Amino acid sequence: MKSFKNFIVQFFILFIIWILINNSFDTELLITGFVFSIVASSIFCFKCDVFSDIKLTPKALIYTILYIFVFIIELIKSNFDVAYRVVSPSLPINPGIVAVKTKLKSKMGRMILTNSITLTPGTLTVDIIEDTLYIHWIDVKTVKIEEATKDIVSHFEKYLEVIYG
Amino acid sequence: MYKKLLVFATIFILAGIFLKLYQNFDGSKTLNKTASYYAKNGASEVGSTNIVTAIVVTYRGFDTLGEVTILFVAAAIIGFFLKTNAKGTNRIRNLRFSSEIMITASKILMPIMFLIGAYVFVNGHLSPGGGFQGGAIIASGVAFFLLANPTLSVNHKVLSVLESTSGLIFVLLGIAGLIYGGGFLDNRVLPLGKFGTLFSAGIIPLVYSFIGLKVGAELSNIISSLQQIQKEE
Amino acid sequence: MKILDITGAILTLIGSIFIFLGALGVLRMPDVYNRIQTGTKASTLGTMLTLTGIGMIHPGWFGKIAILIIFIAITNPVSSHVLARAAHFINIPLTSKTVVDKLRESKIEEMENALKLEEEQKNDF
Amino acid sequence: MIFNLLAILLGISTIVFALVAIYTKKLIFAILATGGVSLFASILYLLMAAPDVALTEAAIGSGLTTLIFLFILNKIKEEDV
Repeated sequence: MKSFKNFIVQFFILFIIWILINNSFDTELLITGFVFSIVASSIFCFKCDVFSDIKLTPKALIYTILYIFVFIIELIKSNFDVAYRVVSPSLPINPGIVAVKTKLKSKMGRMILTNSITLTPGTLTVDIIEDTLYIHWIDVKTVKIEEATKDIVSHFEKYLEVIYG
Repeated sequence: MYKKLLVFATIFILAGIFLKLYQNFDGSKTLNKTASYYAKNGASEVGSTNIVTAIVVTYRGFDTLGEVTILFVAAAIIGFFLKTNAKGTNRIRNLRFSSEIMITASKILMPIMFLIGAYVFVNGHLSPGGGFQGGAIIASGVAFFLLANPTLSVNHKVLSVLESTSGLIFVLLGIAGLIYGGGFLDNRVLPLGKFGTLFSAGIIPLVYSFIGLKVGAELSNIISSLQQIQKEE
Repeated sequence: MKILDITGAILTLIGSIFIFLGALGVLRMPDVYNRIQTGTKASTLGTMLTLTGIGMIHPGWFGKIAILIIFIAITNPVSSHVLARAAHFINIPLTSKTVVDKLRESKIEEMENALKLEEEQKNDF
Repeated sequence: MIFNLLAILLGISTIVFALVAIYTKKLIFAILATGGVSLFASILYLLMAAPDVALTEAAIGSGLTTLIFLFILNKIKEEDV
């Protein structure tokens, strides 16, 4: 059952990508895309476990859209942060590597979490060991695990927890 | 000292030659005989939107067969030499495990890279691209997978079966052109179809798909044999 | 039609400015990790904005540009994470301004634990 | 005019990268510079209206060849030590 769900999700992702990249709805294209997607997803997703934790409920969908908005806002903020740090003559940095904890269990969710952390203001995931993330923070405010977790992780985690569990 | 002088003299002579060439250069305003034939008759004879593909696969199809053979021989030689060298030593290197994020990302991105490779070689007769480029994209997908999972290896048997089957089908399609069309690799075995759609230009999409599979399998074979020798040492 | 073109051009310009700031950051920052930080963020948003601008000028390429943006949003942070991890693995030093390095502390702790375990095993025999 | 300027700039950077690839002492820089030569050459091909060649150069020259060279460099280093 789980592998079937994996297969279906993978198939739809590939099929949508095929339509987007060809940019048309001709029957020939749909047929070839269907064949390619089925072949590719049966080769790669026969035993894979990437998409099995994804939740296909309306609430998860709403949270996905909300998450994308939050992410884009954070990305733009982080770029202005970078611009400020680079341009100001005194180079205001106070770097260090801190440890934070995550509650997420699914692999996909953890990947998206670390990617988001890398792209948000002043943080970069250096390593991940079990459920501890080691984060290079360009402006260290606290070295305590709980406070750093609250500062860096939680505003993404509360969305990802609903989507991936 | 003499050596340096010689180098400088050579550079100056070359510079003089190139300067002369540059002064006499005025880009050709008209196509020569062959090129103008291809440009005038390519679309109606072959039915391919991308004239480069028409030349590579149909007018000069035999050369393409030779290129694919060269690539095959290169892959075979690399595999051969690496295999004989690997036997003597059996020191085990402790490979570092790659991070969990990289593994997950490779699982997500691998199918997408393969799909894009397939897109490039299927659309060879409509847009820039074709078998060689698509095969290279597929092989870089395989390289990405091997970077993420250094302890795993690609199944060589599957690759060699894929490679030889697609090579065989490529030659068989050429012979079919000899029987049903006007010569080796003539593309009018299948109907030419409507100009500018996916199923057009006769057998060009089919031939390019098999070239793409063959090139992808060969390059992945090279990469995975290099990876394997790293692992075995 | 005209408005789309102008918006696209402005977006492309903003994207290039961000990429330029990222390059400046790579030049000015003191160590590898800070350089990776500035480089990744600026180049990700800069490339996305540039691509969106091109998509506005050529609306027919929308699909391909969407795929490129998704691809960049996944691959860019992953590659910078892997680079930073490898840099820490081969002990590239952090800058002297650094306040704390928990990862090194945890690694040292792990090593000490392993040594202790070894000694205990030796004592057992 | 702009087209010519861009082509000349790309050509100069190709030559600079090629010189770096020849004269640098570290092999890894040489390999990366070779990749850079391919990258700039592929943009130059694209400017000169040969997208097929540009695609091949970008995929094989600057992608796969660099990767294979790096694999081999890793192997050689292991044997030296």
